[in-house]
Amino acid sequence: MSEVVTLDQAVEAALRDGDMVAMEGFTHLIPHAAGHEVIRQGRKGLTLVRMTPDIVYDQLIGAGCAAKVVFSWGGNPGVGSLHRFRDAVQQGWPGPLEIEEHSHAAMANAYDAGAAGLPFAVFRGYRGAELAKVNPAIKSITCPYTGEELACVPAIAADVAIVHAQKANRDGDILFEGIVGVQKEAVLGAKRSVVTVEEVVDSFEGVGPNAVILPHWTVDYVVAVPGGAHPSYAHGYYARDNAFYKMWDEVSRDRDSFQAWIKQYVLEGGPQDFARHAVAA
Amino acid sequence: MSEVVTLDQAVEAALRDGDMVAMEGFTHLIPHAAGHEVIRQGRKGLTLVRMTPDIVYDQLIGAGCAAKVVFSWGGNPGVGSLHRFRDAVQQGWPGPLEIEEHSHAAMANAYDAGAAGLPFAVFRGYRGAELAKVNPAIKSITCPYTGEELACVPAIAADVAIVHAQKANRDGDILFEGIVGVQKEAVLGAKRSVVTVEEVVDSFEGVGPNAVILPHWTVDYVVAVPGGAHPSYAHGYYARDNAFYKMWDEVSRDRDSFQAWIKQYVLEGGPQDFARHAVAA
Amino acid sequence: MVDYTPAEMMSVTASRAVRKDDVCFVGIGLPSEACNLARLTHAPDLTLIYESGTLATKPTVLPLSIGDGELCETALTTVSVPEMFRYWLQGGRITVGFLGAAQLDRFGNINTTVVGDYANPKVRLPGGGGAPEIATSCGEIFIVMRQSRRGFVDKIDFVTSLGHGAGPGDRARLGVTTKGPTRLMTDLCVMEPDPETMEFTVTSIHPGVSRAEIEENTGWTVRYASDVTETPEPTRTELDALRDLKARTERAHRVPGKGEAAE
Amino acid sequence: MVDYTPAEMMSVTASRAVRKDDVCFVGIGLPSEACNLARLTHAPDLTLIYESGTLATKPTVLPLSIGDGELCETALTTVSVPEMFRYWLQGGRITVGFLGAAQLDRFGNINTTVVGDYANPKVRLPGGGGAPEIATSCGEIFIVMRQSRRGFVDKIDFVTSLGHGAGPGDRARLGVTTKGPTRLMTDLCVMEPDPETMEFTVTSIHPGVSRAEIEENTGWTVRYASDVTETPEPTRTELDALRDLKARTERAHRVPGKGEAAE
Repeated sequence: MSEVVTLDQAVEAALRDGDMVAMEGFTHLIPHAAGHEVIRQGRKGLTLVRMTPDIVYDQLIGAGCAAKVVFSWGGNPGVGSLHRFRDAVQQGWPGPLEIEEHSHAAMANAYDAGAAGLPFAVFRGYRGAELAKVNPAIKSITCPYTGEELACVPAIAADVAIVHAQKANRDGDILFEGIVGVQKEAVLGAKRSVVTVEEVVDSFEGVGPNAVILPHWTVDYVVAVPGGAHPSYAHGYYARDNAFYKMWDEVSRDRDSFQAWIKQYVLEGGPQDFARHAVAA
Repeated sequence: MSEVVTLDQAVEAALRDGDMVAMEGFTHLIPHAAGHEVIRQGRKGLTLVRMTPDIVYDQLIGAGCAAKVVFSWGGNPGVGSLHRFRDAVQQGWPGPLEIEEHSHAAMANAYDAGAAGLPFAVFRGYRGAELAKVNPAIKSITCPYTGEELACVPAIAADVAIVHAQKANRDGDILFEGIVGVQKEAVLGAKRSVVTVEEVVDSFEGVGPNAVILPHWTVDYVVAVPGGAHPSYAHGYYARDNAFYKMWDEVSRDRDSFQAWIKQYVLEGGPQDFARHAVAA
Repeated sequence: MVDYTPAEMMSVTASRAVRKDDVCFVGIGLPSEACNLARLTHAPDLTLIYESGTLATKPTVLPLSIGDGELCETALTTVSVPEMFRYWLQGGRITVGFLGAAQLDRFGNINTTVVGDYANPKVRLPGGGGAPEIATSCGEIFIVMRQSRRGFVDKIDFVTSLGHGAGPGDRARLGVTTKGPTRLMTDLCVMEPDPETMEFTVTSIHPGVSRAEIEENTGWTVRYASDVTETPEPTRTELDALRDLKARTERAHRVPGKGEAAE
Repeated sequence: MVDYTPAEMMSVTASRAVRKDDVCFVGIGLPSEACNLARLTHAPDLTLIYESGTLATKPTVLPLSIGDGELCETALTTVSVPEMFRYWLQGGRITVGFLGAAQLDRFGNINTTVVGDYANPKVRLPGGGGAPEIATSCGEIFIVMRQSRRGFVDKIDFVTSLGHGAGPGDRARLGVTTKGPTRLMTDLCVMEPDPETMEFTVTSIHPGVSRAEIEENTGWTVRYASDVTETPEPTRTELDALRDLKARTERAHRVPGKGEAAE
């Protein structure tokens, strides 16, 4: 049953040190404001799950929140590498970071299985690919009808899912529009969930065909954080801030400039700072 | 690549004696006009697949088109039994009818696996249920991570899928709205497909949130048959003809009255007869 | 005191079993009637789900089929049938599943498949549909069914859907973690599984119904709880809501001039 | 004769490889440029699919990320990411997958995971993303990549995505029924697998490029087909379309006054 609270209350109630957390968003609707709140609360030892960890996970890793990352593509889209992620993997700064690496197909199937309440997913994958040799979580199974050998992967059932959506209504039902990614699966598969939204509305009138609606009884905490996906985008609200992604490449390259940025914009900031990004581009 | 043809051409090109055919529709958008065309063409030995075989499968069975039915619930919804189906199973009239029976969960998963190009589906099902003892297609598999034993079912990959939708555009893309059932999965899983539609339009403007769109390159034949789902319904076009479902109980109870009905309304009819049902109720 | 029929007593009693926060997987017929009555009386925010994919639907009339347009038009959202069975039912999102039966045994095992032998049936019934997995995936199961010797049998011909199996521990042994049938509501009484034996036991008898009447209509030896109560009568509000709902439904499904001239 | 850069020659050559009925799974960068150029020139009805879920999209500018809003706004429809990988990619609906690489070997095997040892990498790259299954599920694979010794190596450090393995028959032995890499388009030449050895073989050299230049930029012994042709130069129409597309893209992605004052 969804409860409408403030962002700090929601993150505090939902997320504990050592949890597995999925902050999802496939380029679109990435929950940046909520990620910053996790940094402010100083959570430690998190297992960060996401198909495409980008800036917000780079920030969480550099800020020392993460013990492990489960992922399938880790980069700054259209720009290059994630310097904090790379520094953690290559140099162990600010601490050692374990990685569990999959393909997109594997993770998409693993989220699907999590939402479906299954312990694992079967897919046709990894043929001739070396990841299956270095990731012990990748196993295989034989089709009982055809004898075909297929890949399998454990379901993703995170302790907490944190996602951003366009709208909630007064009941706490959630509306996602546009590129919907794996957010539905991440929320349905998780034990607890926090959803930040652009706005709370009376009704979902005028919804287009690319929509996902989650009923309020599938969500634990709902928080209105206008602009909360910035520098990612919210379809129908504001565009992707491509310049920010390029700027991040500079800021994050160096440990000191990264830490100065986190201090100024995250530790001394708050969810209200995102509101100024919530303007149509 | 979808080709726009007449109904008799489409059915003749797509469907052969002995084929496995899925004419899907979960109460909504059941392809009655296309089913009648199959009867007129005198197809024999078909394996009819459908979660909820109702009147149109009763007609195909009574007309002698079917050798086997794969299903999970066979009845006249809200009315009672399917008399032709029952007569075939219990008395072997007009010929023996093999049945392969599943649960809805199994068939829904089997369609999903078919669309996903997998040979089988895994689900948590049939626990304590006797169907698993009488249907050899139901097997089990052990989760390689948790050791949990789960049910499995072969994927449904029919030779032909026949479905009805609201709209096609000039390119042959297909739009379904409302209760979308398993039609997307039936078409994507099948080798060939025939789609009848209420109308061909220039654009899909104004589509609501419960929509499924299939690109033209996933469909083989598109035919405009207004009213082609009657007595089932087409959301936004016409309502379910509940009186017809009740009337069918009478007509189909007796072999002679059934045959007279088939002669009058199917053998001596055609797809154009459905047009008068294509009026908003 | 108000006048009511045994069928109304059954529906009202079934509707009361539903809690206001429940998420119900609803079948056509009696379950749909009971759940919608609950929504129109004490549980306005009740979530109703029909297996055709309609989530949180609020029909103004009872659907004739599981996929009536009304269900979709009044739903919060509609999902595909595979998603319904995978994410919502198997995903453990449903608190109460409502089932009916052709045959029922004292452990709440259900037959909706065949009367007689499976390979050579005396009567071929419609089959399980969603029931085999509803019976095991929902938090608990409510059964609503008219009481008769034909339906309440000592041994069902085919186990379509698991109840409590042959008794205590059987669900757990099959790897099933949900409660199974917790309540059976008929036109004569309410039965609940005895916590020791898991056999249905009469816990409440509808006003004016005798123990003999229950026994005449049950194919197994009827057991009674130590503290059998009388089921509270329907209130005026409940009866009005039920009768209005049924009258609205009747009017909506009578489409004059259609269907007779059959295609 | 028109003036053009090697990069333009590469994009135009890659765009020509696409047939008008293809259904392409498109990655960001060079593949996206080539596919959209094809759509703007000889293949207007080409179907482009991006792994973010956008089906049959017709962006007016090139996306910076795989999930730009433009892709969704101009798509026939958008599906969830699990559906994209399950029904569309694994379901065998894609005729051509476009891939790039950090490291590539002569059999078209691709590394986008690490330079150095996996457990102790010299350079940690972004990883495989969709590529491992794109490489095996699409009807065939086109690779587009700038030619260099750093990228075209004798032995890749990690096999992220299967090409032709160690040679003929390897895909089949792994149960893979699709064709794999059939064409490699660089800024210097076009290579195709030799039908006997499955090694990339130069089949066409871009105008003005020498064999020595190709060899200097390739980390394996370069082989040539018996009938190497000269790649046709870009036409005026192709170059105009490409330059317009890039200019439009440049303008669209320069959002003045944003991003500098970072959150």
